[in-house]
Amino acid sequence: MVSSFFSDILLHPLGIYVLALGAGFLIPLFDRAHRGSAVLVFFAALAGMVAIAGLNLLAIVNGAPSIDIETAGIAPPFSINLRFGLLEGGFVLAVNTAALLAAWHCLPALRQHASALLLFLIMVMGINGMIMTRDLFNLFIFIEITSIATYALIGMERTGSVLAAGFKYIIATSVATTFFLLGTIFIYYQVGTLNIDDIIVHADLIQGPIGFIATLFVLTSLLIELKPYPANGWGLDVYETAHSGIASLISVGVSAGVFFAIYKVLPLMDSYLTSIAFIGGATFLVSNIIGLKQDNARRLLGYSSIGQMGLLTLALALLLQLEASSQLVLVVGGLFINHMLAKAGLFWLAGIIDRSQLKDWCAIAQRPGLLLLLGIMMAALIGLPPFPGFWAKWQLVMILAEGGQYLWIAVVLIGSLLEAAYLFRWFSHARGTDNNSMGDSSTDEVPPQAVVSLAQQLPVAIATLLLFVIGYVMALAMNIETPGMFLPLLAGFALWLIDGIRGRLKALAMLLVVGAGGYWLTNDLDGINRLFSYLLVGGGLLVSIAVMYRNDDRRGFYPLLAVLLLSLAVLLRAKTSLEFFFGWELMTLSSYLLVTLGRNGVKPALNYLLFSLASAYFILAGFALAYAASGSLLLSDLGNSGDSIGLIFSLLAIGFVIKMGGFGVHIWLPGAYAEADDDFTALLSAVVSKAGIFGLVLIAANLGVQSDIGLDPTYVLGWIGILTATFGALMAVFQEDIKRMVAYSSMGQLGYIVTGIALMSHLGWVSALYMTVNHFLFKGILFLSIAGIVLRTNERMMYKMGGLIKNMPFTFVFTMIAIIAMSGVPPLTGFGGKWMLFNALMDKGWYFIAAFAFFSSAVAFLYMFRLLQTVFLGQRKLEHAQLREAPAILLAPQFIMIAAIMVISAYPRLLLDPLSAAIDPWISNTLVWEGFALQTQYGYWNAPMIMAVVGGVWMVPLIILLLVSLTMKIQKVEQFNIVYAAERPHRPEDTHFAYNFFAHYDRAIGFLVRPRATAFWNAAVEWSHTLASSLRVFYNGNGQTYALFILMYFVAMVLFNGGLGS
Amino acid sequence: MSILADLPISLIVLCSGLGLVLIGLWGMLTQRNMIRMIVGFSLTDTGVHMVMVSIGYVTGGTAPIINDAVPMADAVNRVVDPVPSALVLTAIVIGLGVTAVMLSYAVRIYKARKTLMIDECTESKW
Amino acid sequence: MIKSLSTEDTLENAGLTEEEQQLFCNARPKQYEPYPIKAVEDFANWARANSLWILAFGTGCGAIELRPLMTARFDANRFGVAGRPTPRQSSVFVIGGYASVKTLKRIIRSYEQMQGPKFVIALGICPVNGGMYFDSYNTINQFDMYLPVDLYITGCMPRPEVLVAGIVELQKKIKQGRCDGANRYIENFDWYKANQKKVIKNWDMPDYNW
Amino acid sequence: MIAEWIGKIGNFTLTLLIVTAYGLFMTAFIERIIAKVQGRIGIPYWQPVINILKNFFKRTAVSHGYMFYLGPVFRIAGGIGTLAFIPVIYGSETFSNFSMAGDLFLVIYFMFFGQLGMALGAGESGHPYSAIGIARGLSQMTAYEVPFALAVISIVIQYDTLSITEIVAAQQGGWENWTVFTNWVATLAAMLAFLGMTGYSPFDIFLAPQEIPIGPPTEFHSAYLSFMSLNRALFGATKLVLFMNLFFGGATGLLELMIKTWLIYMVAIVIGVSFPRFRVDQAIRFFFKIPTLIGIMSIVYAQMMLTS
Repeated sequence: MVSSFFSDILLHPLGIYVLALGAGFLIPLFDRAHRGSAVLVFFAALAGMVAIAGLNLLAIVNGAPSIDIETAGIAPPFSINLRFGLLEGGFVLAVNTAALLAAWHCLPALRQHASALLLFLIMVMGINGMIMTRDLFNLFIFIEITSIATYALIGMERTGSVLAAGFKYIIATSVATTFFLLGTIFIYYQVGTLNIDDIIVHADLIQGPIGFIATLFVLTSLLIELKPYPANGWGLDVYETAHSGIASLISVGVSAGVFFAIYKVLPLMDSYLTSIAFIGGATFLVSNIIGLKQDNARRLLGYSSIGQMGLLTLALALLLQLEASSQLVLVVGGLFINHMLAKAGLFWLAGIIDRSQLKDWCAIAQRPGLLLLLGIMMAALIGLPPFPGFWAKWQLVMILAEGGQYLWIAVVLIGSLLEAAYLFRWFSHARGTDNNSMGDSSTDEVPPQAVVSLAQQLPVAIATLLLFVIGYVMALAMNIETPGMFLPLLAGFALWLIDGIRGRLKALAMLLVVGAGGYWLTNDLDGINRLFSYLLVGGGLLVSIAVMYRNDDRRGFYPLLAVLLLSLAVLLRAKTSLEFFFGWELMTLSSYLLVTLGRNGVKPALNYLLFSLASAYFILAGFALAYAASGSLLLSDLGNSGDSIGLIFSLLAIGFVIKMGGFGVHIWLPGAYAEADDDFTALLSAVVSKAGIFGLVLIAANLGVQSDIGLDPTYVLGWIGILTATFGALMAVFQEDIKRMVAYSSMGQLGYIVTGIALMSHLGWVSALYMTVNHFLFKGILFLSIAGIVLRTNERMMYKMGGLIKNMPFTFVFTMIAIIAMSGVPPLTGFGGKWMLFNALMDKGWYFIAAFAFFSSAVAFLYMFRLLQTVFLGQRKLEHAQLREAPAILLAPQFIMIAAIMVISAYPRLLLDPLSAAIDPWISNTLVWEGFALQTQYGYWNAPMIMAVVGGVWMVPLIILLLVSLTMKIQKVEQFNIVYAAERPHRPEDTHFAYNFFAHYDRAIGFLVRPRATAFWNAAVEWSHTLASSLRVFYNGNGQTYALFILMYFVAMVLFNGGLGS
Repeated sequence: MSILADLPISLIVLCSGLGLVLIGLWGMLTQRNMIRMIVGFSLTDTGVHMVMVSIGYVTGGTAPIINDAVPMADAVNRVVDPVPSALVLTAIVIGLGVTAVMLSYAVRIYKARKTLMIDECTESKW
Repeated sequence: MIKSLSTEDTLENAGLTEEEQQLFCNARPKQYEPYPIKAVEDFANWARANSLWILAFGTGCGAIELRPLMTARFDANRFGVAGRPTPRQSSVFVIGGYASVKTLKRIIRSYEQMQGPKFVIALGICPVNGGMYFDSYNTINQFDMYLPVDLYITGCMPRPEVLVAGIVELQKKIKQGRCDGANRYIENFDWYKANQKKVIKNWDMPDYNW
Repeated sequence: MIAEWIGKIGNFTLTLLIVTAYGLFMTAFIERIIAKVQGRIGIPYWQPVINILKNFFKRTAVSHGYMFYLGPVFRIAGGIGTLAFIPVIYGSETFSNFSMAGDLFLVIYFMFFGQLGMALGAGESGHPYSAIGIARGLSQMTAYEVPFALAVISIVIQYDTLSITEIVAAQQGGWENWTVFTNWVATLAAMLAFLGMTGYSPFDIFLAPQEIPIGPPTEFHSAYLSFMSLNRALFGATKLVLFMNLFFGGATGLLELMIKTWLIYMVAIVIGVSFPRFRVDQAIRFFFKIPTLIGIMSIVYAQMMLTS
């Protein structure tokens, strides 16, 4: 009896209204007695609303039929009815949950007035009604109820700007609802009913100009409530000025209601789907462009909100148009939940941190918890894994590709990229642009930090948690391999929990976790994936040993590093393009955050993130096309893509090449490499860059070979690779900053690998993989050496160093060996790679590429020598006289890698045989061995013999010199004992030739490397800002103008859809 | 006179209602003073109400009371549609509410910044 | 390591600041013995005599007489004579006439940077007794007070022919193993240093320029 | 196996001695020719040997550190190694050296070995002039490598092999088979690059004896300098042998070798005594203009030959 009372009466969806209205009556009563008790009633009512929605939704998910609520005891269409189905339930639950959290957030403001509590309940109830009602006029009522409550709540704060914004809001929405009413009544005139289901059944009665006007009025006024560009200035003003809790509820709650209303009436609007999609797309794109120029945090959120609603509208219209309504829950639902939690969370954060200008957000630079929340919200908003938006966007793009809507894919991806640009620019401000992680941050001026209590953070934290949970659920729905794919996040979370312990212990824990996790993830791989797992996971661990050279706190570093390394393992493990993309994005996000931890890493990290995201979106587009063409998500099915294979290859290759810092899109690379923490740079260059190579090999193998070799884009790719190599080397020559120089060098060396892969021949691939291993070894050594140097000298400019060979002999020897291995001088490993590449190039007939390869490896000598000369040789600075050798923990991984270089140099077959075997499934082996000699069509290479001969010809003169030395008195002299034109040197600084080392080279061909790419991208930023300025001229702040826009919007809709004549 | 007489009353109401809507919109768009804009809104609102009423009116129809005078079978043709009238009642209430909120905003704005000119309330923009 | 004391192995380098002391070698130069086998020493001397690399450092007006040596008319190349721009690789230092105090400092520095065996030819009358600059305030009169001289070619100025003759004479002397100026310098190092420092007021360099 | 290696090492030592001696002789010979041009008699033929001996007989030396000490070792190891990978006389087992270890590509890359080691040694001397000289030398190197690489690619296209022995074999049977006649474009490009490679005027600024006293080796002396002089002779001769093999039909006997290499060397000498020198940036730009263009043409030419 009791239980049936509960389930039938109290827990009936109608209970939501009962609770809201009942509490509405009770609150003033209780308020008389005590404000606190009114608040209690308020929360009880909200919680009840959440509970009712949740329990009913649960029942429906478990198979119960959807609940129809009939009023006045008469069946529809003669009475108003409400429906609580799956979609409605989901929306209602989401909105009520958000409302509950928002209420918690703005409680301090709400409890000023009892009426505010009441209005809040009414507003939520109105939104619930908008979602549930099936009656058109009732919809109008609920819209107005919500609106009036909203107006009142906006006016809760009585400053001039809030009131002005509120007044504009009222004017705009009341004009819109007026038209809604007109449309409703016209529909009634034609159909004779107000019940939406009934109208849909009799949709054929809606005809002629009146029918046209009626549907258009209803649709347009609802669309306007969603604030489409350009008729949305009024919404922005409210987002900017109203209390953050109310703004968040307008953004996620009211919009959700209106959005659902549109969804309900859409069956009437089949002919307008294109217009709706266009409006949604344009709003999404334009809002995000304008957002680029916005520097007020709250207004920025407004743009983002509007953009997200545009995206939702776009997705809805397109899905219906493509008849993929079965995916609505996943795509639109996913996007909606994502937007709701993330956007509301951001509004709340904006509220509690209360800094209007973006640049003032450095107030949370020293608050890792808040930064984490902010970052998660932003990551979720732009659709990074594992949040719901990621899955929804993926699915949306896949469906669009299947439907051939390439233009819309472009709109979605470009819009997302723009959104990422401004959101993470904001994050950069919050991160603080020049943080000093070297441990002496106490001396820096720290801006006053925001004071935020845990209670204030609670709603945001809950939203974050929900994002994760829902993301995980969606992952399950997408048939992702769990928990394997989520292992990086779990590991990161576990390490984050112990982030308070000492530095080295944390590092050790990280190594253990990554080792175990990496082994678990990769031990059952085979073929080329296994090979890369040794390199990425094993190599990553090896280089990561060096992180223990620092014992300071490094908050967040180790968890993120674990996420990064394990996401690489996930990448290797991926069977489907979705899993691959998941791993890829996870890698992007974690490496971005790691770069921001560097000394001045925040700004370059933003560049890095944007280019990485652009790369990811190219990859996504490529995968989508492949899915559309082959109907399969399996990576091994990429090749079954028929005619579009060239396009797919190009898109994917562009993506991977961006990630590897290809020529022209390399500008993110030096900054990110240079400003990241020194040990992390080693990982970035030696390990993370290999992910791009893995991707390239993957697509080359699956796309290039299965369908005929000789794919045209590969030739272009070959040229891109070699130009990258050449210009990377040239730019490295002119750098003064040691890390930037080696970063450019890294870019150049990767260029050879790209060319090797592009060759699409066995030898080409073997050379590419061989160079990949080699690149890992020498770049790992180089960057770790540099880490040691920077640690000791606290300096990155090469001309401020010099003569360090005396203090750091081991580092010097390691660096020298690494450089010889890089340069391609026999007998070390570099030669083998160059030799095979050159042979493969000649074999393929790419002669001019071969010439470029030759030239760039010659240019590489310039910077390699410069590195050794200006840092280790020449004159040592006085202040460096007492420096010690780099710590042993930094040298240990280098030593292991040196040993590997030596072994591979002498017996390259140890490496070449497995490489060749890994390639075998795609291209059969063409390596011919004669004893230790490798034979190709052109030449031969006997590495052990070369090693022996070089060793011999080096030893003999050495022995002779030693013998001759016995007959001489050799005096070991100091650094100033040089011939100096009969004068004596005075300062090491002016005796050390290091600054602008290749000035003459610059004079000769420096014009080739003037920063054109940088200038281009800077100009691109300029253009987009100019575009943003011209696009936002509509927002002049005048409410009347806004009203005019709304009217004109109606007119435009009429004209656009064929005018009254249709 | 005769033309007017020939016109069904509902059409006259409809036309004047639409006219009121337009006048109201014109007022909202051209009058800088908020109070005048609110008046414009009121006119629009009233216009819409008139349109609604006119939609349901059947010329020569009787009150929608089903009794002996109007048999059930005949009702559709002879009675005035009661639904729009009912809707108008609700709409008027809502319109009243909105107008009230608008006016209170106007009062508050005047208190906050001593002006009622809408073009002086443009500090949030771009 | 205490570097400031002048001992059997080290020099005081008093003219340098403490910071600069670390930048210059402070070892005391050592004499070298002839090769233990006479034949080797003779052969070595023959090679030294036939490969005279002259430091291209024109120290006075006599430098002008060095230039014609390489021309077609005199062609000192025939005798294995060549110019060398760096003292490290040179074996002969031709003091071209008068040596002002200012130049003397550079001469000493360059001489000490040459590797032994090394030879000094003093050209003209000025290195002998000051010549026409005998009473100049800034010119030294007797060059071998400051550096050991292996061969004098006097005159004012000696013509290139004489210079060629002097080179041949030097070769003879080297072949006989009688050119031990470098060793004499080390042997009487403290005396030479004292003389040098007596005239050179702004020393500002290590005691021995390695 | 061991006997085979001992035999090889013995043969190579012989080759090494002959080539070094020839290189030294050539140095003196060229000096004498220059002297003749200037109306002098010039140095005796054995003068380079005496110079080297003299430097070995120096009794004192200074050392700036272990890399400084090893620099000359690297330098001469580079020279010897380069020679070791080049077959000197066609068809002769004795003079084939260790050319079975690697091909033309190995030789070209191994040339850098000595330069790099030497550069490091000079760098540790701490003398700014050394660094300046190396910076200039390396820059110039990148420039002349371009026409050279293009020419090499051209002849690899032409002969379809990277093996020097096979390239020489393909040129046997009469002077009309020499690359200089079958692929004169590539030869022209390579010879222009050769001017830069030899480091004679007009491309000798990185040694610049007056401005930066002789560049990289400023601080080297005594036995170090002997090693470097030896290498200069040896390496110069090795490069000549390489060019002879690639472009002038190789040699079947020592006499032919000497005549051909002498003639090739004369090209550099004649141009060297006739022209003043370029600044480094001028030299770089020079190589990137006409010689590179000729190099590109040589590839096109080789491809046309191949197809016709």
